[in-house]
Amino acid sequence: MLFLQFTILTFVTVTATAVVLTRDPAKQAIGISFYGLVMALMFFIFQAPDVALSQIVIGAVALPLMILLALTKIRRHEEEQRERKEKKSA
Amino acid sequence: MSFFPYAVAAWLFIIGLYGIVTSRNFVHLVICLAVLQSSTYVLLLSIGYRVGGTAPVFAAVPVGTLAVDPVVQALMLTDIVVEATVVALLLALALQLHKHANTLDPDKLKALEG
Amino acid sequence: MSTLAPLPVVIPLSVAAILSALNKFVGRRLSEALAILTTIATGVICGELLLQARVQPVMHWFGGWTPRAGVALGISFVIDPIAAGAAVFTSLLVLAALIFSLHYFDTVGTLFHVLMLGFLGAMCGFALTGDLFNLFVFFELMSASAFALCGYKVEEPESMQGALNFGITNTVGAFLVLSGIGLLYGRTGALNMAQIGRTLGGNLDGLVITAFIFIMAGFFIKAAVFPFHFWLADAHAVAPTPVCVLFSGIMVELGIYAVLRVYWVIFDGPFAAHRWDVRALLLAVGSITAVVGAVMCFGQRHIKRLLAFSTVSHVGLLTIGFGVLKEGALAGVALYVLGHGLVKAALFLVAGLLLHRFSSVDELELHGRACRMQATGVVFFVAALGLASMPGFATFLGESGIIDGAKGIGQGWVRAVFVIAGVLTAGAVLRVWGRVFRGMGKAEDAETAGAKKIDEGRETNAASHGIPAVMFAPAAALVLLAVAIGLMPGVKRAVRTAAIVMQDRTGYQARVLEHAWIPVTPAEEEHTPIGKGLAWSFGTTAAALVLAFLSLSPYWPSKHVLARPVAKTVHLLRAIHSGHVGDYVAFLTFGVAAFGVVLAVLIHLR
Amino acid sequence: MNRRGRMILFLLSAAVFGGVYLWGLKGLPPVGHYRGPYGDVLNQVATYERHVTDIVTAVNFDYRGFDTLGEEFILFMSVVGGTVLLRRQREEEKSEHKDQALSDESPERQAPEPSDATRVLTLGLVGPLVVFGLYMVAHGQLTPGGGFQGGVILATAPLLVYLGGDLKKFKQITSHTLVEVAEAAGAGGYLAIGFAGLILGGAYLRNVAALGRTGVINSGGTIALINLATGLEVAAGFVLLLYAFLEQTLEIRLRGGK
Repeated sequence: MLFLQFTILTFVTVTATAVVLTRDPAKQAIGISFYGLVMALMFFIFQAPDVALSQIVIGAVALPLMILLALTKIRRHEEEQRERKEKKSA
Repeated sequence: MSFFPYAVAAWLFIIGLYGIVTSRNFVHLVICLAVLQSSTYVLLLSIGYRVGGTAPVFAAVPVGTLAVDPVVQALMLTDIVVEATVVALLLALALQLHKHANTLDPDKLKALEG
Repeated sequence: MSTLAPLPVVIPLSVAAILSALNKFVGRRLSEALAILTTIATGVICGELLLQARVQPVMHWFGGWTPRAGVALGISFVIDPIAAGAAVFTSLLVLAALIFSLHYFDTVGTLFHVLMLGFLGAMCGFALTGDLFNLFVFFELMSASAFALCGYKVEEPESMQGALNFGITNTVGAFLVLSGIGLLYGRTGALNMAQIGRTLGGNLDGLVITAFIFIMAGFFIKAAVFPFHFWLADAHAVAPTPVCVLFSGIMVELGIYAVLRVYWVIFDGPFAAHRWDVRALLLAVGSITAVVGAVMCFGQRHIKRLLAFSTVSHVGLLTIGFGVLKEGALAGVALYVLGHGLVKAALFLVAGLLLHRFSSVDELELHGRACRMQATGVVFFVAALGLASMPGFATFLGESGIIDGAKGIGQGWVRAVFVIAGVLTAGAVLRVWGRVFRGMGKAEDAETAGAKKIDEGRETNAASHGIPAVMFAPAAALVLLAVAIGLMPGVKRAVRTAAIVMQDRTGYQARVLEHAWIPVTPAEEEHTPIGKGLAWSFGTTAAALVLAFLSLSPYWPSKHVLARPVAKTVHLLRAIHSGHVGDYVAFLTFGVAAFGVVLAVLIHLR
Repeated sequence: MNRRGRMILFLLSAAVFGGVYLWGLKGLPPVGHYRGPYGDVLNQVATYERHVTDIVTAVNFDYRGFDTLGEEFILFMSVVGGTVLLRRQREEEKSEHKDQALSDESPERQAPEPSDATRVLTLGLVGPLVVFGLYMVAHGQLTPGGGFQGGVILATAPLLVYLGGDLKKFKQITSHTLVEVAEAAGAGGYLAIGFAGLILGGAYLRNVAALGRTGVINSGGTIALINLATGLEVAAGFVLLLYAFLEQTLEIRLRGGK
């Protein structure tokens, strides 16, 4: 049990650091989803099943989904801007 | 193991702050804020933990069994909702910012200087 | 147990839920009427609670979970006069903002009122609760509504950036608070403030100091104390005017209120032997905040931003009042919050009027354009005098309470900070008055002169000639009220008694945990000679007027050799207000670290 | 400040900040040796007093039910806030109208067609998901999970329909007004249960309903009711929140790949 706790905490630390240091938000969205799962696992190991379930549905699903949707919109908008510029120059 | 989880909590707070300070994209920044928030999860979780304790659910085990603290878990549930809502609001703001300023880089926004 | 106590929170929230359900079916007028009626009802209930609380603090245990053997199982509202007063004042300002917005946004929808009511309920809950985690919950509820209200004008990128800066810094603050709560819970196993205070007793160690710093810093972010204040100017510059009224008038002050409450219920025991260390920290931080805010205020031309920096400066003065750690000064803080909130709200409303009429809040652009709005000009002028704490205003009572308290502990020098803040902030506002309402000074080319201006989008219909009474009346009423409170006999004494109740830690604990009540001895009538304070305050007001006129005259030495070092300092100060959220969070981290080092070193030295 | 100055200021401060935080953490009891009274008392008494087996649910919806009420309204206000912030502006609506001319069947208007396999798979998942969500909402006071967790699961069901490519169905399911009313009803229901406690028991949120037998689905008195209200509010709230974001991308999608 102790070993398991130690491992998961180390894993949490590493994942969190990696998520922060990932500069591309699209990759980060995947990262944060994975991080959410790791956190949920940690909650299970530390005897918090209620919290773990919340974390799965929020941290691993709802949040990354919102982020991805926002990013999709942002990317589309960027493309649109670029095309508009090209049209102008053409 | 008696201090390690606390140190993890402190590290998550600081790495989250680092991400916010150095961020060049508001979406990235919001995600870093979520990481920062996870610091409070780890803190609360490790405060309420008990060696050998079960989850505070007495469906399969009788009342009186050593269990971990249920209060911090209730607090964490609230905390998780806060995370989701704050992230949603900030993302919405970032989205609108991008629509009208065409950038998400705090370095490139100069309108609020001085 | 009072059955009225939960109503100030649950009534606004209920109406918010109903309005949101009927969003598509309710017309604008009906939704406005409902919102205003709800706010009035909330205010009346809070007023009744205030009356009851003057006898003894009003209690309510949610779910009926009264404490067992000193262990609180549920959440309590503990309503002492200061808490109830804060809730009454909140309702009043929300009412003013709602009335003002009757003629405001053309896109105003039901959802705006839903957000306003949510904000109202959150602020009331924040003021009334006796549970530390519940305080955090209402802090977040306040934030959730405030972020959206701040970014209401979605078509402006500045709005979005300002709201983002606000949202990010305040969220970091919330997590600081939560971490502090976690530390305290790990130590005491309690979330009820009275119980935490009792369990901690007088033991001071690293955990208590850190928890104090985290919680204080978190609430200071909301209160916009240096170096946590950066978000405030951005948020105010971009938020719709009725929202600014609430941000500056009460939300920021509630940050100070929370620190006060937490200090007197929880931390005064552990820090009892180290009050001087806490004082040193708070007086220093307060003074820096007051001066920085005042200097920045004078350098602005965007009127809403100018008023926002004035708020920063006055929050610094409130921090000084808190830092005195005496009941007289605490009463002073309460009165100052009232006086300042009223005149500042009025000033913002006038700024909103200008925006409504001329689609601009740029001081230079508006040069001489409001000469015909005479009544509005008078309100603006009188409110500016209130900002300088002229005798007759509630701010004066507050100021003298704080300064007398400071003198009582041998720190009379804080008078100088009050004078600087008063002269510069009131001077800046009077300068705006002279230029906009009197056409004084030469007309500068708005495009080329000075700093870059922020474009302010319209908040109203284009065809807006004349000033609707509903927009003017709240501003005038608020200024009159500031004077009325200032001249009301016995108000100082009553507030002083309330301050004694707030500081009475053992009484509070007994009331909450044992349902007992030890009455405090009410404050005695004061016989302090008031002449000197009067002279100082009139002097400050006069100096502000002189400064304003001077700055509008051709003799203003803006390019003079001697002015250069000043200009350089100001330039540096402006440079750190960069609008960059990374900077803000870096300063925030610095602030927490500095608080920690200062307090730890001071405590170790003794 | 430039990038470098900011970095230096932050790194120095963060080092001290970390020191202060660790100094505070050092004062906590070692991990696993929590000694506070609050949780222990509740672990002992909650099952007897409230006839529930999941103590966390009892804390959330009864002992500290007022916190959860605040929490629900944080969500509520964020949904309203998100709707306000992501509302369409006039110019956007205008361009939208222009695009309405494109017929629904126009290929540009459709999302990239998912393969039949994906469609079957995702749509097939909806049923079990809804059942699972409902189960979780209903058993909140007995086993881990509850209104909140179940609510979010329910909220993802309409999203699956969308992923399955059934745009029209998706729009039907998420009839905006209906979901809005549902959300407000959930939040209002919570408040109403609180009022019932105030009127019948003298304390807001007092548990005034029959407690039932421990271990069955309707045990816990108002806990079970609040659980349902929360489930409704959270499910509807997250649908609205996700929809607000989805609409932003849809709007471009509807205009096709220009």
